[in-house]
Amino acid sequence: MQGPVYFDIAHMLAGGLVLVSMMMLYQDRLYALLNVFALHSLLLTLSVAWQAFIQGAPHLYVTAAIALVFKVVVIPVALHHMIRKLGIHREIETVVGIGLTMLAGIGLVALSIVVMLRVTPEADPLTREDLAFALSVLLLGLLIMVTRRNAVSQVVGFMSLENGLVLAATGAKGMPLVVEISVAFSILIAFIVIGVFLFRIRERFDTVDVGALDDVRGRRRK
Amino acid sequence: MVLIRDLLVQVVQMALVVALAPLLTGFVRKAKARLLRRRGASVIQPYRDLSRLLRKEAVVAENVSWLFRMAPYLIFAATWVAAAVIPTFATGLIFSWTVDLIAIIGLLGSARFFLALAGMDVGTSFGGIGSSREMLIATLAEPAMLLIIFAVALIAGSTQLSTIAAFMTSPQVGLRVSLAVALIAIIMVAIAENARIPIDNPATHLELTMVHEAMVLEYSGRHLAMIELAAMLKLLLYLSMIVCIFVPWNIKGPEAGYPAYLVGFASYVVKLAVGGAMLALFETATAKMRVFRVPQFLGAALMLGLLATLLRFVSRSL
Amino acid sequence: MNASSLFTFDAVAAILAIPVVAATLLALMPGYKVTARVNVAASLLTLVAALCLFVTERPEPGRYLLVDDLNIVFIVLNTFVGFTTSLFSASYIAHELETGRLTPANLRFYHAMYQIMMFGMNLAFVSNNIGLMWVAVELATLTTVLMVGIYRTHEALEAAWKYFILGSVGIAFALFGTILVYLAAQPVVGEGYDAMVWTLLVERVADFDPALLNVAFIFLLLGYGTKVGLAPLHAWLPDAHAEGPTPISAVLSGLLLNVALYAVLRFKILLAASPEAISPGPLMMTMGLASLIFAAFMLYRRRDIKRMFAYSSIEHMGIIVFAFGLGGPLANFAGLLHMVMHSLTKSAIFFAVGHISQIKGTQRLSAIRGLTETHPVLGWGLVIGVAAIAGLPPMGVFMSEFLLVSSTFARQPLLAVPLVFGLLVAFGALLLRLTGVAFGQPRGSRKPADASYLPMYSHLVLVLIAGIYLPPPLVAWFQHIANLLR
Amino acid sequence: MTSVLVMLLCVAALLATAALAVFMARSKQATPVIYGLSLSIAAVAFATGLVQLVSPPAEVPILMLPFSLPWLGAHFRLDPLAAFFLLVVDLGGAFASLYGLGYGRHEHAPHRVLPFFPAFLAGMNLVILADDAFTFLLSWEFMSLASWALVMAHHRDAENRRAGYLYIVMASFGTLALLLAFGLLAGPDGAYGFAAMRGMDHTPLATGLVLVLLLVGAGSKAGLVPLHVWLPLAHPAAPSHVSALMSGVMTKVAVYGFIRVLFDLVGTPAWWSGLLVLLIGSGTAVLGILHALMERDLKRMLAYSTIENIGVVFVGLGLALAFKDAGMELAAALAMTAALFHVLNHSFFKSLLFFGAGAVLTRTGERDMEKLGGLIHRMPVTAFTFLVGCMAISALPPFNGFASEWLAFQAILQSPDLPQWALTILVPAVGGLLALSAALAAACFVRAFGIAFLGRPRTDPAANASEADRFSLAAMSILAGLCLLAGILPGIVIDALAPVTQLLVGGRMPVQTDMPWLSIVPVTESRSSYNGLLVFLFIGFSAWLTAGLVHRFASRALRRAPAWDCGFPQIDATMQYSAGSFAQPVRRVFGTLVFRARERVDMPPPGTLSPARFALETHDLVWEGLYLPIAGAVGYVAEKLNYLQFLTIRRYLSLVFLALVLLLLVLALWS
Repeated sequence: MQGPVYFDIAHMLAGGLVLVSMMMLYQDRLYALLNVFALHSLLLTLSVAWQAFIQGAPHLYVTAAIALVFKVVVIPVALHHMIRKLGIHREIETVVGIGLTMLAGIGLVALSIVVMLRVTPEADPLTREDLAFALSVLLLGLLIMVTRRNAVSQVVGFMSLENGLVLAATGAKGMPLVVEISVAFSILIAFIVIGVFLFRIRERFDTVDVGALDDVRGRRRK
Repeated sequence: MVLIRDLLVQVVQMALVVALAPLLTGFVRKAKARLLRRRGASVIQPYRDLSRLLRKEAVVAENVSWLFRMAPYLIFAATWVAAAVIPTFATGLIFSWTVDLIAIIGLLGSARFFLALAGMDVGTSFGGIGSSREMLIATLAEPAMLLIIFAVALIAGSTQLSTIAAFMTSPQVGLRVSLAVALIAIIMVAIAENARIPIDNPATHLELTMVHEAMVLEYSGRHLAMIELAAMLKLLLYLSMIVCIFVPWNIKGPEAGYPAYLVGFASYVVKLAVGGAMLALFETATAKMRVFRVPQFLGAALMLGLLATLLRFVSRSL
Repeated sequence: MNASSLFTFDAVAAILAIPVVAATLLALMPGYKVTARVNVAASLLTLVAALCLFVTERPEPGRYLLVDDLNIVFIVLNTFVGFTTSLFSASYIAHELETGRLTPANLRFYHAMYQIMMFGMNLAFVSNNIGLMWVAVELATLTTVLMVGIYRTHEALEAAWKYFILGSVGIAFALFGTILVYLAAQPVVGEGYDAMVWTLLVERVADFDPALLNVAFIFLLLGYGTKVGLAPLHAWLPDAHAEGPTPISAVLSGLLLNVALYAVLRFKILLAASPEAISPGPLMMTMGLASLIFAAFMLYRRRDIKRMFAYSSIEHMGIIVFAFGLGGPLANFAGLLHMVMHSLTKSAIFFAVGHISQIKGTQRLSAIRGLTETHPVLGWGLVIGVAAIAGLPPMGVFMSEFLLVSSTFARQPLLAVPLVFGLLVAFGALLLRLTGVAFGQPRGSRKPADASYLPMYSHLVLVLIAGIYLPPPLVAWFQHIANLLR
Repeated sequence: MTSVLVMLLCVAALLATAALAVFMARSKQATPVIYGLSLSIAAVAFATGLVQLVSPPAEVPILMLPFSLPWLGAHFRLDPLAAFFLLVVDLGGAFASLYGLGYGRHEHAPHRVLPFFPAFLAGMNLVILADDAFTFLLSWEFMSLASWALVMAHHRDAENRRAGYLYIVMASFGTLALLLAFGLLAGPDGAYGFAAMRGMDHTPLATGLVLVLLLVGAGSKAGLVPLHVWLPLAHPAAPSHVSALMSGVMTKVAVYGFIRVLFDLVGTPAWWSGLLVLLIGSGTAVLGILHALMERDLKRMLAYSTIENIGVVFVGLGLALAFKDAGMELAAALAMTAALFHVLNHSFFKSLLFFGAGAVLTRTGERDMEKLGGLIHRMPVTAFTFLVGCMAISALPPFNGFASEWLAFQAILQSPDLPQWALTILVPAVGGLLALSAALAAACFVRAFGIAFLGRPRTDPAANASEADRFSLAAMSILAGLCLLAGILPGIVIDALAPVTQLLVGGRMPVQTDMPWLSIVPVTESRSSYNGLLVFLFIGFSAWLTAGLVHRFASRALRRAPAWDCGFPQIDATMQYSAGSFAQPVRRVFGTLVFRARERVDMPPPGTLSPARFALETHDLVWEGLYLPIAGAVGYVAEKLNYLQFLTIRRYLSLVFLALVLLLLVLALWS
């Protein structure tokens, strides 16, 4: 099932993911960020589902379903809840200005395209495009993590990074199920443990701002 | 037969240096006195002093150890051995190969070592000040002397005085700048080593200006006699050394025979007299310098010695 | 299939099964004394099973599991240090219970996690599937995260949190790299599991897309390198070592770093076999040297004894990665030897440090003085250990450093300068702290140590012997691996 | 083969003794047992070395053991060079053990000395036996480690800890330099056996580098300026018999390493290497002895004097290099003999002097000269032997120090035939520096002996001291005898050194034992000769004769009276000339330049009652100009990098992120 239309749709979806990643970079409100992240995950779900369809790999639908349930619904809702309950500041403190971050993001996208397109000149274009976009999403996720001071947004950054991984994994044809499960598994564990830690940290400091935690460390030299 | 003759010459030499040393000192004192328009004591006054000292009871400080009492004899012996192998009237002394020029400096160093220790044995400030300054002078004079020896030995190809003397009389030497420089340097060193003006004043007893006299301040009687005799020997030794290296004429070889030795002896005495007179003249004409000018004086000698080793290249073609 | 090969298969299975069974048991069993003993017994059994690998025929590499020369070294080392650490842990944990830093409930969790971690590490070593290896490494990492945070002090939680966040990013990178390798292999080897089987990959790697492999290696190096503790990815390591229980510090330094290193090595072999891909050497050498020099300087300002030795681990990992990056039979040999020696020595040091900090009730360097006087056995053990880790003979680290420096000098003379510089700077720092800790007017508690010296001194004796005499079979074997590594 | 085996058995026995000492260190019998064992083993090893040197077998004995580097094995070899140095090491070891039998009883922490002492000896023996780079470096570093432990024996003193730290770091630095040198010599194939290195041709660049690395590696252990700073701290920190070993013997092992590599393995280095070694050697000699003159700590003064003597040895080695390069085998043999002879001599008198200092230390508890004095009355034998050592080290005839320095001067006089102008001009200047250092040494040891042993006691401990124990006295007396013997019969030593020079420079000095009257003749008798025996006999005879004559015929009366006080009755012993005041003239002459010494005198105006004050400020320029900046730089970098320990997680992530982007960029730009 390899036609130009199929390819275009996959291309659109993957490109959309990058676009939404850029949108996440733009957000300076927590709720908006969570909403955009839900959109990001939704796009991922679609993309995975489309891959499942064109590759004829039904097990990918499972992955898509996991993404849909956890990342589109459960996690954003939970985080919404948490923000309200903990009374976290709704604004996101950024390290550098939004504009500069966006510029860096564009640079990263360019970089990943340069790296990936040169990598696979004779490979299947679908794989190639997917990889370039996946790398972009991954790098943008990391960028969010390093340019946001707020713990929730860092968690969101990390999850968008994972989305990039899933995109890459599903783009790889015939990748055994073990990978998908492990991706889901790792997200699950990541979330649980992050939750546990957030809980503990909240218990002590009434905040999940990692920066505050680190400030304590910074003053205590050893 | 040859051995007996050589031994005889050696014994004569040993006796000669001891016998002549006080005379030389007496002569220098006399000459200085005359230059100052004093009558001065007789030239044999040092003999009288020595014999009087020898017969007197020795008084030593309460605190001193055996080292203080043994030092005079050791100092005298070391100086004597050194003086005994310097060709005065004859080269090829039977024991001359026992020590070469460097070893002579070493022997004088040993003597100085004991002298300085003896000065410190008393446990007063005077001994210490003398020893300290003596060692300072030695630290500069010894390298200067070594450099002079290098300059001479590099030209003569030997550190053996007999060989040097023979070489210096040979036609291949010629006039050399480096030797002239070395001569000046060795005179400066000799003045310093013998505690003469302008480095030290052998006649002073003002504590703060003393070097040699401060060390021997506590000596008396026979000990002082030995020290004095050693000092006189040292003066003779340096004069003989200068004579042997720079004006070695009429120092006879081993085969020369007794009449020639007499000629050699006569010319040696004349050379000593001239040297002594020049020393007296020089001492009369200069004033003693401050202790801390001494390093400059000796530093100059050191530099001259080094210059002499360098300049030997210049005149080699001559 | 004859009997012996069946037996061999059992050995591999045993290595994996014993920890799992033990973990289950330990999670259920109450009582400190029994659990500690079960822990030791399980570790000993695993060690015996690992040793069986030597005597029996090896199984054919399968889709999931593999036993070859390279990983036997790692497995045996792993199970051995795992065993001695469990011994040490028994006496250490007893004291922690007494002082109330740990509760019995904690302890059940601790012991179970210990065995799961051993399982994860063993699985990482024997897996022939790069996906499985990834899973195993992550399992081991996550269990250690939990153990680092076990004291629940806020420093411990901070350390665990830092470890977790940085580790997760590393996990992501490693996974991405794994996916890329699969993608490179898939057109050649075929879709599905085969494209993840390491032995198949190595055979066909020449046909893979080299550029894809390059990107993959960068991600793998950074991903697994985070766990190796290479600068600038090291940040979790010092805190995790300093704040967790000391047996875990010993395991982290002595074993977990090796697991990650093993993963890097596997991919290095893969890349080196591809003629057109970038050579992984320069990258590894750069990161190795950076870690070495960076950690060497960081040693100077340390005030916490465990954190200092954690930095020393970074330094040594830098040396090892540099050695493997340099490549060639001599440097690879040196790297292998150094890795083994470092594991043994560093865990011995942590054994000593564990007892010392329990006696003194603090990990502050300035509070510990004159150990050789108050606790001669521990103090001199620490002296020997630090001397060994600093590369003083006749200990084994000296031999590997000798080989490494001289072969570097012969092949890349200019690189020898920063290498020697880093070694010297680190040496200065280690000895400075050692002088303070082991000598001088004693400070702090003088109560006698209630310690088991066997684990520490057994390591030190091994290191000492290795410094003077390496048995020829071992050498031949190491050389074989060194050639394998290229 | 058998001799190597015997030596290795000795080493094994020493190691076993060390192990034994670990277990019995706290028992009362430990001291006599351990030192007794060390003494007997060292004696056996010494005998083996002597036999090897005096009658070297036709084939150089070698032995290979399957230890150390697996594919190389541990190679051992006992050629004349090794035999000579083994002799030095084991003789020193035997005397130190003998001394330790008595001295060790005063040790308050014997368990920190006993295990390491035999291990240290074993290490030094192994270095010399080693015939491959790995075994060599292993033993070398083991030697450092053992001696470090000994330096740390009295660890409660912060000074000692600092000394030990500096020592071990410098030692490790030196070892790394040597390691690099061997790496160069071994070539890309890693031929670490010395036999293989001998056969290889090395490029001039490589040999030049090897020389520099060697000067750093062996030189730092030997104490060459400017790598000497650890030495005067570490050597005195150890117990005195260990100080003697470190100063008298271990520095010789470093010299051995230098000779072994440069003369044996490298082959023919460039001519400028001789020049370099000469300059460093003479500078070291002068600077070392100037430091010694300024020092008031007796043991530290001795350590500084070790630096001077090492300088002298290196001058000899530099000359040998220059002559060897010019193809002047005889002159090279002369210079090499001078260097090796001085090595032997220094091991005698430096051990002797450290033993003396140790005896003083145990009996008075003082190392500070300013608190001693008058010990010649309380410790006559120690004083006498110390005096012998002082004379020997000051290069005064008829003792051994003079004999070797005399040979060095004779070698300098061979310089006109050198082809390089730079050398012919510079060598006499180096000779001048050598003479300067000898003269300064005399001043230094007059000061040391005069202040510590002569005069009146300055403190109560000095006044109440007692003579040292019989073991210490035996060790010191024998060494004093050896100093004299080697001084009056140098010909025997020179002949024994002939196989060594033959091996190293391809020539030897004329046979000395055939010379009439046992004098020594470097080249020909007409050029120069020296007869220590006759000098000794002459001086002894004439002193005896004069004294006898004077006492017989003149006067023998003696009276004791108070010393002349210049009309100012001396109140106490502190008004004697002190060590500081003794050094003051020299300090004023040399110190202003070398130490930037500044004196400040505050003289109150007449009539005021406030005391006059004297302040002295000196700087160790090497320390301040080289070491402090390095330490400062390391501290600065460490401080700056230390911020990385306290970053937030986000910043750490940024580092990871940057690393990733950087690597991807590299990849993007690479192909």
